[in-house]
Amino acid sequence: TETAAGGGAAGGDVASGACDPADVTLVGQVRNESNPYEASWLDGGDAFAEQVGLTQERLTYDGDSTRQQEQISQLLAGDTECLVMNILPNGDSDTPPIVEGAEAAGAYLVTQWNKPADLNVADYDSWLSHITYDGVESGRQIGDALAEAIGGSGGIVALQGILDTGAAKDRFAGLEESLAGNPDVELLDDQTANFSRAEALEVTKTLLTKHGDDIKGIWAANDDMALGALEALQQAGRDDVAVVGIDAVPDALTAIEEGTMTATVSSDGPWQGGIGLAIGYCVATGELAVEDIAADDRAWFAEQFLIQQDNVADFVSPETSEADFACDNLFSRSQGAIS
Amino acid sequence: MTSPAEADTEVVQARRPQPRRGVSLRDAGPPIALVVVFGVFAALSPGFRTLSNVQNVLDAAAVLAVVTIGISFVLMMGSIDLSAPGIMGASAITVALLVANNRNDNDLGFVGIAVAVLLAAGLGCLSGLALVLLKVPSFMATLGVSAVGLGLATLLFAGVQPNIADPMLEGWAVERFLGLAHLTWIALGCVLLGWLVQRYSRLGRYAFAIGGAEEVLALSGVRVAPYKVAVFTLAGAFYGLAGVMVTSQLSAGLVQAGRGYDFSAITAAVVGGTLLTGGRGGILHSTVGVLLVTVLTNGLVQVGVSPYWQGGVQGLIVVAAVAAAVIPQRRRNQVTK
Amino acid sequence: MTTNLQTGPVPGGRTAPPALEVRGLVKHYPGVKALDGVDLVVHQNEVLGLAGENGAGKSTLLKALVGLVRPDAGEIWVRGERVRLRSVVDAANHGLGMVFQEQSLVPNLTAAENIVLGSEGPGVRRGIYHWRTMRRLAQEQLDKIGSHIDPLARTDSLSFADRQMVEIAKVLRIEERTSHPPVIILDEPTSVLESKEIETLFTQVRRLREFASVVFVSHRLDEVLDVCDRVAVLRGGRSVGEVPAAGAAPAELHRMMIGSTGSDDHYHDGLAERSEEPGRPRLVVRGLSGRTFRDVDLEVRAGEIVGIVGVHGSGREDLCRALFGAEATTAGEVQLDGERLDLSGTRAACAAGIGYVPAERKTEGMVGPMSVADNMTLTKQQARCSGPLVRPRKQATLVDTWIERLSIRTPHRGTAIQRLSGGNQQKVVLARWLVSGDVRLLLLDHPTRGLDIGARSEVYRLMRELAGSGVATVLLADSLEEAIGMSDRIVVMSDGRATTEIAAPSGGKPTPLDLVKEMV
Amino acid sequence: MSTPVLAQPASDAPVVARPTVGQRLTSFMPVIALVVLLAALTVVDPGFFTLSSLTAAVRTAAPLVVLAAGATVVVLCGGIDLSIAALCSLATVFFALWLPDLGGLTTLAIVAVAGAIGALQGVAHVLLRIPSFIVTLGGMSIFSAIALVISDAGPIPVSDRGTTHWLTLYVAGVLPMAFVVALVVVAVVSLVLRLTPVGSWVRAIGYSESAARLAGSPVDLVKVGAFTLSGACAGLAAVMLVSRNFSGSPTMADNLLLPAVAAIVVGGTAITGGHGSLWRSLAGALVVTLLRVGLPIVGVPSAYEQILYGAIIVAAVALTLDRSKVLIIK
Ligand SMILES: Nc1ncnc2c1ncn2[C@@H]1O[C@H](COP(=O)(O)OP(=O)(O)OP(=O)(O)O)[C@@H](O)[C@H]1O
Ligand SMILES: Nc1ncnc2c1ncn2[C@@H]1O[C@H](COP(=O)(O)OP(=O)(O)OP(=O)(O)O)[C@@H](O)[C@H]1O
Ligand SMILES: [Mg+2]
Ligand SMILES: [Mg+2]
Repeated sequence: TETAAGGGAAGGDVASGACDPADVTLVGQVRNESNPYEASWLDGGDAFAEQVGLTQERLTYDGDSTRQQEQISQLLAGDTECLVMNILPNGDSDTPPIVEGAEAAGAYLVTQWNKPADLNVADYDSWLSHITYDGVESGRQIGDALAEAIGGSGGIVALQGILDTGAAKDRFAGLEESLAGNPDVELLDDQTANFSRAEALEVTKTLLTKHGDDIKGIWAANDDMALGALEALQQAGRDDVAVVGIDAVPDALTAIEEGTMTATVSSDGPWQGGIGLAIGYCVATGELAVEDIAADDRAWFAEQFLIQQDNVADFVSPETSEADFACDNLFSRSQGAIS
Repeated sequence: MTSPAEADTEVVQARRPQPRRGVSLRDAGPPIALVVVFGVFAALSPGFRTLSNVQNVLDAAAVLAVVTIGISFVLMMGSIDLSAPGIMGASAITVALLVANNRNDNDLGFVGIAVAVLLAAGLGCLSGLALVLLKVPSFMATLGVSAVGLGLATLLFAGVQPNIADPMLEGWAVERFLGLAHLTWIALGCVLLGWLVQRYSRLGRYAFAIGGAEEVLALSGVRVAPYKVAVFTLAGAFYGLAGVMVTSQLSAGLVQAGRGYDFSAITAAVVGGTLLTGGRGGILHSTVGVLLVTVLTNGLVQVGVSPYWQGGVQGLIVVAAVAAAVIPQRRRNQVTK
Repeated sequence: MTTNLQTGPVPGGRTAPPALEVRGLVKHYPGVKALDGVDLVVHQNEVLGLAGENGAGKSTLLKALVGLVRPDAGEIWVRGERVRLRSVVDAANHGLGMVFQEQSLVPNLTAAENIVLGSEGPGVRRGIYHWRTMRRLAQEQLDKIGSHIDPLARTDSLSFADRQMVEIAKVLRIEERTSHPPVIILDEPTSVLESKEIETLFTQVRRLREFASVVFVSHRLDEVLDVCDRVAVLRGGRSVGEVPAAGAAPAELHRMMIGSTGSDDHYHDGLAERSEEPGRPRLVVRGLSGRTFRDVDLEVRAGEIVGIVGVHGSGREDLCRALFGAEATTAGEVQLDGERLDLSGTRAACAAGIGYVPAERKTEGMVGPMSVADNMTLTKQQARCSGPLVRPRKQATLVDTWIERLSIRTPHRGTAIQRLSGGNQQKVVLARWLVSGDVRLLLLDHPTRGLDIGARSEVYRLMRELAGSGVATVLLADSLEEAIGMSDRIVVMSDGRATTEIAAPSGGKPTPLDLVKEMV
Repeated sequence: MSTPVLAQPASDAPVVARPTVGQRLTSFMPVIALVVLLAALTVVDPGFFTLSSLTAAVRTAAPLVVLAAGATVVVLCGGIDLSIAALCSLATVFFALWLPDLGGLTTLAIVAVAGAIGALQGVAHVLLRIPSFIVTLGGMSIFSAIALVISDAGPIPVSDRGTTHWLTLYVAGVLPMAFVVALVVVAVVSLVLRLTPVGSWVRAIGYSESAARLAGSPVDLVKVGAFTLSGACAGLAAVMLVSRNFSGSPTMADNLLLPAVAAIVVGGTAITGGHGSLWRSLAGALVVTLLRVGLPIVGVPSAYEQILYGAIIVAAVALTLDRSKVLIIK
């Protein structure tokens, strides 16, 4: 019995990428293409790839952790010399094996959203960067916006995301912070609707019968659930309830424009799809060296905005410009390192 | 050659029973369980026993009821059907793109709904054909069709959420008649239709008979294959309608419109007293099962069980309900699969 | 009298062509030639008996006549016209209909639906059921045979005999289907009926003869000779001859069937070999109660055969199952050889040395797709194992020995048991309890159901042999004659209670009439 | 009296039933399906057929093989175990929680506890006479809830990788240890079924439970045993997943349920019980794995991938199911 490194081009000196730009393979992996946010992510990746004259390999794993791992190890078993991966790990626990695999195979990796707190990007050579939005901050921002919308006092209910995801937990922690700052706002109930519009509809209906007119606001951990809650409100004939969400999906922006929804927080899918590939591409082609990436830029919060009726017009059609992906401008949206 | 009458185990168990017509006591388990669960929640939670919550429970049961009616016909035959998520997804996207929506200029209204249901029936038919022509067990055939349906839905979805603007379809979820949403009346209509089909149509009775003793039908000169295909087609149509209903509720066509409905519908049917081996149960049984499952989901929220535990408690109660229902019929040499 | 083994249509138009004619029918199964060139003629308005050993090919032949078996070679002529039968519907359209050896009703449909199944006619219009019409159609059929079954009762809530009646009512729908006189085929319809029901059936058969032809299969030769006009005999897949029923004796038929002489009073075969001294009490039942029986006391001595007789519903079958641990008991105690018997399950019963042969062979007696060898050794693992491991060689030798001893007709011990004829299947099931040689009490529920005379004698011989070696036997017999012939003592059960006990030593057997008086 | 004409009956020489070429072929169908699929993937993308790629594929397949192998015995008995995936997830959480205390014994403890939980379901099934579908469906949600609560709804990192390191090794440099373990599981269970009476009990129960019971087979015991094995296999699969993911998580294996059942059916085991084998499930698991990872890797777009996946598994079952053994297809 002996150890073998699973990959083909094992453990090369990745720090000094010297790939011919034409040899670079770009891979973007998200859960599925059947939700607008992730589809736009992959489209952003395509746009970047086109910009550098390549194509992006689009992978989806249908929210199935094992399948994600399976695809990645299969991917890493192929030619990894100039492989650039921009990955959305399904959950925190899925990140370490992806990172280890990429490190062993010498593939350039950028991850987004999910990472265990104790996993340090700087400990790795080929894991270039981890980007996420500050979930606690978003949860708190929309919590505050909700509190303001209901006049600083009254009952609200919370719709949580998939309970064992970091995003769901962070955002809920943010809500709790906001509640601490708004002592007159009372959390009547919290339920999970698993980030799903349909589940949110049913749960909200039930909560509406349970708490009736006590509900003044609904805090949802993402826009899909917020939209489900809006449907439930509409069906119940209630138009006095404020709803907030996170993600800035097009429908939510429309709802904010129309005034049915109070606030959301931007996450910029197309940019996320492009930026991960861009970082990898710049390192792979030698335009950027890993050691030149600032420690703060190895794991960072991307810029996000609270979107309300007054500024929604700015976000209706998110645009990414080529300049966002230039090798010397990659980290311009950083809001600071993940603490 | 099939051997005649693999004489269903029922025959063996019912050794010397009294001749029996229609409903019997052994069907009473699920309704009793429903009443008990309802009573317990009503006692525990004042919010649960309000009229508006009862309306809410009925409204919430609508989609599951339609899916379960479809699946009941398949289960009656002794087959299984896991295609609901795919078929519902395909029909949800299709209808959203055919009625007035924000993606294109279509405004087919009722025709759009009909097309979506027809497409769904076609996908159901595909399961049936794979079963009778390729002899692929329904478990796999329908799992395959579900994947095909999801694929189709993803293709049609093309990255942009279709939101509907059709007043009729949107109205189904919002407008009420006698306190219940139109969707709930549609579901009730489906229950009635399903019951009539089961009781008064050859298709329904043969589906029942196929579950009882398929070989015997062949011996009697009945060609079962067309009926099997027809049952899967009918089930597909019901899933399609359910997909349309979800679209109406959410005002948007979602690829995931049917996520999870396969197992919840089977659970509801089985809790209602339909046997997975076929030949027993029916639409009314399944309806009771749907109500039981919906009451549970609603009641656990009303009572305030932690979201972490809700799934587990629901599983436990389902098992307990089924156990309570089968205890009176327990026999020494009984076969349970 | 002369023999008329006809091989072709009657020349010169002397009479109408035969209702049905079969020429040189051949059917191979892997390893078996089920039919090896069978010729058969059925005339108009006659009842033709078909006799033959288990596995002679009777059922196969009949299935070929209703389009269920596609023959490899040969011709079938119906009323002078050659036909190819592709399905049951095809056959029905030619006026051929059959009651199958194994019951073939849909258990969860009503009797009415079963009767009209596949030919609902006005009962279903445009796919919609008209229950009233359906009920009327079914009632018409049931009236024909004088049955009082509720047409809307679920079939699985009917007794076995009633279900048989439903089958017959169903096959009579053929009359409605064709304008020609139909040919009705009955494959062992009597094997599960009681004498009263058999009489009803025979009345029907005689009525049918007025306008139809009937093919009738039974292993009870007296019955065959009673109801038939002519009897054809099959052996090894070939027609070996035929006799007019009038004046023929069962012994003669028997000789044709097996190629040697045998006697009909086989119940008494080998009586002399029995030791007259039954041993000490082996099974002692005290006040046993269950779902369908109450307060039963029963004693069976080692080496004794005790028959239990009773009508349907007397509770005797459940009593047997309870003794085997397959049915729950509510009160009472059972001792085997002085030790308290554990009634908690079949496994405990097997371990205690009890064997049980269920009446429903197909679903309870055997595992159809498994081999003869596996079926035979399913119970007694020590018979095929050394330690925890299976020894295929040991198993093979053992199984082959028993195939030989019971002359089981099977191509190979590895053949799936469902491919054997009914009689041979039954022998395998019996052999299951004999392979280990440690059985102390045998509970036999209709052990000879569907067996031919030869196999039956074999089973009887076996039972006696076992009794001789000290095995206690409880027998639920196929017929009163069998019960009387085989038992040393007969217990009558009615309404769940053991009411009377009648001694039946080889010298002083009671008559069936004596028993019937006690049963009702 | 008539003299009956007697014809000579054919002497029927006993013919030994040997499997025909066709029958032999059907038992190899799962392997043929596997080879055909591999060939097709290679044609689409020649880069797919490399040693490292195949090595990665079998390594990936290992947990699925183990899950499917355990559940196959339940299916052979005529039941179904829907709880395997949830139990496997729960076991990964247990593993991560217990590792600090139990150290090297954790693996054994996990397999034993998962087996015991499986046994519990088996006992509920045979004693309460609830269909296995319902018992294990209930089990599925109960295990998920427990896993969620005890893990505090999040992944638990496993810092001590030494315990599971052996599973990440390679035999002879190419054969992943996890897959070897999976093969050993399949082989051992197959041998037990073949060499002891358990095999014929299992088949008898699957084909006809009442006949098996009336023949005195230990029906309840065998069924409980099958569920125990199924649970233990879920535990072992959990250890494999932990060795791969360096953490335990309450939903880690949840999505493996349908692939595992698909593997069993694609292998040609009858979902109604009786007919089938673990080797078939092994081939089935490899087919399913190739489909799950192969299609996207060779560049099939996501939407078409699902359509192809659906079509191919149906076709694979059409190929592998031995219809002479399964008369009625439900
Ligand atoms: N007069 C009638 N009108 C309409 N339908 C009838 C009539 N008589 C009988 N039936 C049919 O026969 C069926 C009797 O069997 P059914 O399937 O309902 O039994 P069940 O007791 O409900 O069975 P299970 O307990 O298995 O559900 C009735 O349900 C009905 O479909
Ligand atoms: N489907 C089958 N496959 C293989 N062999 C078969 C099949 N059906 C019948 N056989 C064989 O054909 C022969 C004739 O069987 P058949 O059932 O016709 O006998 P039978 O005369 O009806 O016997 P019984 O009196 O026991 O009913 C037997 O040897 C049997 O094993
Ligand atoms: Mg009913
Ligand atoms: Mg026969």
